[in-house]
Amino acid sequence: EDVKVGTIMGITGPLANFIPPILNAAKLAEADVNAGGGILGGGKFELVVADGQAAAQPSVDAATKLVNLENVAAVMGALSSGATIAAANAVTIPNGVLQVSPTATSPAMTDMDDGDFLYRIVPSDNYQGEVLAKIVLDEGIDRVAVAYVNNDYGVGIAGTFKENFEKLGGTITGYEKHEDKKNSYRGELATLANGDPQALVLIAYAGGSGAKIVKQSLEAGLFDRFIGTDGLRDDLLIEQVGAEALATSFFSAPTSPAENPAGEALHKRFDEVYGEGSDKPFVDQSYDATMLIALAIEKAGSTDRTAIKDALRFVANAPGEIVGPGEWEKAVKLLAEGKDINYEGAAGSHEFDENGDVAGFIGKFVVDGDSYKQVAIFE
Amino acid sequence: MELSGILFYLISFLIMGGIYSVICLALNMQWGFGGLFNAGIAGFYAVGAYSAAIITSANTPNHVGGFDLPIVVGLVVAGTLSGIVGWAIARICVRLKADYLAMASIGIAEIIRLAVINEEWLTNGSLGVSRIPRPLEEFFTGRESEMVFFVFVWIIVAITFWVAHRLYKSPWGRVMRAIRDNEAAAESVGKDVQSFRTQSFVIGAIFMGVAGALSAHYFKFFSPDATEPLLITFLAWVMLIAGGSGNNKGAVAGALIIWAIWSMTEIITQQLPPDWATRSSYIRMLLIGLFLQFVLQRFRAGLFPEKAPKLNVKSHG
Amino acid sequence: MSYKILDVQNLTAGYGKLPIIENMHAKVDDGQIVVIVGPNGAGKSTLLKSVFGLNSRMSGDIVFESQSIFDAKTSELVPMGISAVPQSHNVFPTLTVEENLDVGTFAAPPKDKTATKAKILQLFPDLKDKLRQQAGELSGGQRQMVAVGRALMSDPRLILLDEPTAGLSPAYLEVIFDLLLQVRDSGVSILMVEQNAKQALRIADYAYVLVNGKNAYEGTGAELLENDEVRKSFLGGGAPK
Amino acid sequence: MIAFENITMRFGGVAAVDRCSFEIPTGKITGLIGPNGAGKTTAFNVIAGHLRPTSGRVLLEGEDITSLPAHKRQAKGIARTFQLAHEFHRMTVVENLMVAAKNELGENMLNAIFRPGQCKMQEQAAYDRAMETLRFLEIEQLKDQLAGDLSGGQKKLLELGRALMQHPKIILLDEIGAGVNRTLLGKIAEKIIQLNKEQGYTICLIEHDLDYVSRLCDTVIVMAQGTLLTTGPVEEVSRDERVIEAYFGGGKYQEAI
Amino acid sequence: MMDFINFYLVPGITLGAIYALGAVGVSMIFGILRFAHFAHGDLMTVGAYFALSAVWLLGIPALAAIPIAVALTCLVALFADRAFYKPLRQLPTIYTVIASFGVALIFRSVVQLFWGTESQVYSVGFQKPIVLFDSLRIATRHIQIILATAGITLVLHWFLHHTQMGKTMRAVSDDPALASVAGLDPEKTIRWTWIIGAGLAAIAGVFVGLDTDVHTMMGWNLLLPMFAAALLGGIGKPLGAIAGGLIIGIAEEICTYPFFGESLISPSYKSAIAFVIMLLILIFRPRGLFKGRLL
Ligand SMILES: Nc1ncnc2c1ncn2[C@@H]1O[C@H](COP(=O)(O)OP(=O)(O)OP(=O)(O)O)[C@@H](O)[C@H]1O
Ligand SMILES: Nc1ncnc2c1ncn2[C@@H]1O[C@H](COP(=O)(O)OP(=O)(O)OP(=O)(O)O)[C@@H](O)[C@H]1O
Ligand SMILES: [Mg+2]
Ligand SMILES: [Mg+2]
Repeated sequence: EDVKVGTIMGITGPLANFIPPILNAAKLAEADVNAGGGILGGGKFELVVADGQAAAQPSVDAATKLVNLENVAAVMGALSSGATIAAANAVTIPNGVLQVSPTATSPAMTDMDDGDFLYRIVPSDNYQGEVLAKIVLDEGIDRVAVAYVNNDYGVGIAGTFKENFEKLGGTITGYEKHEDKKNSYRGELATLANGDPQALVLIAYAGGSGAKIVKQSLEAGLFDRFIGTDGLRDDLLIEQVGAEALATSFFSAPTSPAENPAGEALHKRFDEVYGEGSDKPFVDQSYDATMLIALAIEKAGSTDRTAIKDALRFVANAPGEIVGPGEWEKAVKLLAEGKDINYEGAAGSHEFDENGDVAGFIGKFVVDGDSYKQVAIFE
Repeated sequence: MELSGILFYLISFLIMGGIYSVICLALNMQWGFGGLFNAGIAGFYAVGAYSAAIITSANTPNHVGGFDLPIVVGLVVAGTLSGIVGWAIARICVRLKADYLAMASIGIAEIIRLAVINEEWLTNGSLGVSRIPRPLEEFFTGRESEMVFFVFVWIIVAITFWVAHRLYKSPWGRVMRAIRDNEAAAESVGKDVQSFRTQSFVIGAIFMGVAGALSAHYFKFFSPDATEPLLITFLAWVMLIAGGSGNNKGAVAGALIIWAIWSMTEIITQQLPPDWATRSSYIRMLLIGLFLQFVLQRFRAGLFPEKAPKLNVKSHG
Repeated sequence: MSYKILDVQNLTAGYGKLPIIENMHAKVDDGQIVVIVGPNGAGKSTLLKSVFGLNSRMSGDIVFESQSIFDAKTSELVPMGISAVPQSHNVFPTLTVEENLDVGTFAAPPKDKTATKAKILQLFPDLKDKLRQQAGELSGGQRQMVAVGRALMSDPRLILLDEPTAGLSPAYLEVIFDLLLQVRDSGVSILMVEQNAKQALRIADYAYVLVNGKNAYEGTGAELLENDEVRKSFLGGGAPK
Repeated sequence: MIAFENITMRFGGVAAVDRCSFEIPTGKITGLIGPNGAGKTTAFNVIAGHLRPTSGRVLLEGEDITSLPAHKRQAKGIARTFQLAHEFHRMTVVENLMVAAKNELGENMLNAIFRPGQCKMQEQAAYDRAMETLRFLEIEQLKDQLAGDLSGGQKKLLELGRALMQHPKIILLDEIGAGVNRTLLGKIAEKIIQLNKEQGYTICLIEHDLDYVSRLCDTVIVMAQGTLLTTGPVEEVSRDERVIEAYFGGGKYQEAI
Repeated sequence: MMDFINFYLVPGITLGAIYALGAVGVSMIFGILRFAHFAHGDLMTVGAYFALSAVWLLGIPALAAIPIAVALTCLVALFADRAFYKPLRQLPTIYTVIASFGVALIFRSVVQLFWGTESQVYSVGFQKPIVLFDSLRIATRHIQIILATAGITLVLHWFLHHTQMGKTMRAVSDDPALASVAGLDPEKTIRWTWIIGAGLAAIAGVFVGLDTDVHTMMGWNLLLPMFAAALLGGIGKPLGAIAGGLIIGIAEEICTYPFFGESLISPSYKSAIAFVIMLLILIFRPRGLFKGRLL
């Protein structure tokens, strides 16, 4: 039986420049499923892409078209919290369709009464901020300035980072939010540089304000050491600033347990297929979300929407035999044998709690040549 | 795609369409009647949405309120507040010539947007306001609640239309048109131009606020990205011009038709080969842009051109 | 030996589809002042507008110096040697008086710009000390002067004037009419609409009376002034001077 | 009726009206004449409230109205026409007049929304008055034409009509004659006299055609370069050589009168 | 103090220069075609991308690519005018305003189709700034941008005040109907307006790319400040627009300088500055600093 799954992404609109790799990841998952013998006994697994324009109104519109016209079995997306929650409240929850967001990070999602239809596979920001605080202190850095982009992503991480960093005895010398689309951040940086911080904690997208800020602080000689999150951990950054300038910088990003080589494999494959981009933000999440949905459908054994929802935890959570990215065939076989499986993705092990949130692992990355290398894992 | 699917697509389509209809009617009161070029619709929409959200949502530590009050109260407050904001702006800007008023209102809308993102204590900033109720939620769930909300929205549309229609037919409307044509002359026949323009700006602002409130209840969550000017201000203008400014039927028709274009172009572009996923969305925007040009050039005066209301008088002798 | 400068042959013209003047004719000979009078709404301005390509010309023909301009574009006419002064909105409000005059020369530069300008300023001394003032701030009469001045800047061979003296005080009434005589004597033909019909007819070589978009009477200025019918119904009665 | 007390109106450098004082007597027809640029229109604009004088006071029946906005003055009974027609171009002729009618009820937004019935009667009345006025001006046939499409003269008449619709105490006419056909103008003259004699309107008109002025006006006010030159009965004034100098530039027009 | 110049003033001037170049076009189009051209930002984007292609294909530096970008952008603008704006000339300007919104969408989506959405740079890596008087640090590209803008301003001034086209433009902007009565060809004037507006927009676009990076939203994001600048300078006053641009650019940057130990406003309110200034101007000096036309 062929299966359609919808995905909502802000292909046009303010986030346009982040989307292509994220979408490619989802496509890769689609390809893996079909290459691995298809779904529901050889059926074709089709990803229907809809443009949410990174805003509530069009995302709702996109969702309703997917759910009602395309009649998809489940929905992957959207990216920003605003779009995701609006689409869920207005469409997927009332229509009883499983929705898994690869990136939505707003705490508001945790206590939504979503009839258990809404999931996300990024550890809610609060978690990454918390871990980042530890990582930084372990580096022996206890005076930092924080610059963060003023959207749900930046605000979320920065908030928890500040809180935990100070709780653990660190000092925040400067704490500034900024708008994503400005041309010069030198003013803010100059202010942040006062009170001699040892490094700049920068929570922003490389493709947005991130690269500009790093560039401008280096040019002006205001900061030479940067601490970033998955938004900044992007090949783009290395391209634009050069590796040696980032030698002392390090980054945090959701990752999966070390003993899961599938993640590495995935990145290799991604770059083979699409040339580059496996290090772009949210690529892993996008792949995993799609894969999880596929597995849930396979487990449900039909496109019955409720059954799919009920199957998700079964395939995602321990206990069960571990499967990872690119192991679709294996997973299908196990399910066929009636075995319990546990998907461990490239972006984490994805153990959903009762709210549909995941805890997950945060990796520490440093620049290595022209890309990034994971040097440690924190839980 | 089975029938119920289409039905529920239509319902959700008409909910959005209805919300836009309210905005369009409101804009028509400002531009169609009064010639006031308000390019800051998104601002009033945001004010309305956030007031409704804060008034009706459950209490939370993240921002003031929520006060957990009935939705009707929310709507009233939303209308009132954005009316007040409108009034404040009108006091300053209403005497400006059309295009200048446009600039001023854009500016103010942007300032409102920045305030919304930055004043966490009030709006919870970019994390948004959550747990916003919908009418009769406790009795209806799932798809039913969709239908209920659909009815709710269109009741509001009806009310808005009724108000707009009355105004349009009245001497008040006539004075507005006179002012639109020639201010000095209107003054010389004793019309308080300032006050008339202020009135039409405020009444428009009120309903824009209401529209904002409606969408807050529809999404049950409201964050800054829902106030994107492109999707509120710009779209509303397109709708009004395409439908026929100065004509209330046109306003509603325009809202539905343009929203249909906006929404249904995707159904077309989705037919493109799947590996065009991203490109098809760009093509869709291209289509929308081109189609807009077509509407503008083909239907010069809009689908429903403005026509002076029939004088309801009998002309004997 | 004198040939037609302008020959309007049973012209029908109006706005959009709606005809205002029908089968109307008018001729301007070399070096003539031809005046068109008639009640309000008769179609006088409409006639001028159609000669100048500003409204829809439906049938008939308009010949300027033996070449048809029936469907010539307005901007082509000035270089050909016609210039016009509309009845209202006839100055560029935010340009200074001087610039207004200059604009007159752009399409068809006169032989000697400074001389022409000097001539015009000496005809309208008032404008001298307002050269730097924005035309929009001028008094009604002053605007008229600027407008006529602009039209003359291009040394045209035919000018179309729509009520050039409207709102001019007697002194200027005289000035304008004298001016028009001078202009004519310098070999420029004039087709003008006037409501100050009496004075206009006095200087007119030939005149047409227009009623409801049709030719009603015509003849030399003198003849029409003598014609009781005409006097009673268009010149506001009164004995001939 | 109107006292124009030592008014100065400056535009940047230019003093359009310069320490000028005069009175417009009640119940009479007064002419305001003067060469182009004398400041006549500006004077009207000051009286009607379209300009705030730089200094000086305007009194209406002894009451200081210098600081009243234009629309309030109209409510007190000052109506004016514009030298360059100011029609409501996208409205029909009859609507143009109806706007001018005092129509308090229907122009209040709340009434308009909640009790349209109430306004209806007033509407009817306004309409009838409008038609009456159009008949009076003999442009009835144009009632449904867009004002923007009127001819130059027709617009002037429309302006007059709008002024009449307001039953004002005083009507200020700025060159109602310019561009109006002489015969029609003659008729208008009769109407104006009618309005004044029979209905007791006070009227002040700016006009360049002296025959016309002398036919209508009891007294004339002569302005030049923004100052008051003289005032008095037409015959006297037109013999005053300062006037002749300023107004007729000593031209041969004199014997015309 | 040096900090103030290095990190606030110079970036401010640079940003100002970019706004200025954009605002000139906005102002002239506003003055002559009488409508707010909402596609102007995306016209900048188009220009920037043309330059990008030139850089890729010919391997020339961005600055050298400017002429190409200018030429192509002018063509695009003239085409857009012909196809989308001209048919609406006779209608109320609101139609053209709306149309220009649509054109903005068209430009953007075409750019996205051809060049993709990922943000690009003309040259990778970062340059250490030149240090003058051992404390004044200026990036070469900023010097280039500022000087270029200054030059353009002079040329523009000459064009508007010493050529017939300059006066003609203002005549047409006053009263198109009368202009044609006076024998001027409005269309020709309009073409010139587009050429100047689009050319400068292209240059501005390239400058943005030089200063930061090139992406499909870059122009749209700069649009509103450009409008503010045009107003500030006075509509139909191109030179005013340049001044306006500089003022707004500088104000936007220095408003975060800790004059009194505390930075005046939170940086995330930066973009509000442009609008606050704009509002003040509208209220207290509606014809802008340089007495532009009142529409
Ligand atoms: N733009 C237009 N559209 C439609 N009808 C028009 C237009 N302009 C004028 N008319 C009508 O055409 C008729 C003639 O107008 P025109 O301006 O030629 O009169 P006129 O002879 O110049 O009168 P006046 O002496 O008052 O200027 C009038 O009835 C007028 O209503
Ligand atoms: N808005 C303005 N700005 C600057 N100067 C002005 C303005 N309005 C009028 N003026 C000047 O004031 C003087 C008087 O103008 P006004 O219109 O009152 O003259 P007028 O007596 O009506 O002349 P006319 O009989 O020609 O209409 C003129 O010199 C004119 O240039
Ligand atoms: Mg006429
Ligand atoms: Mg006057």
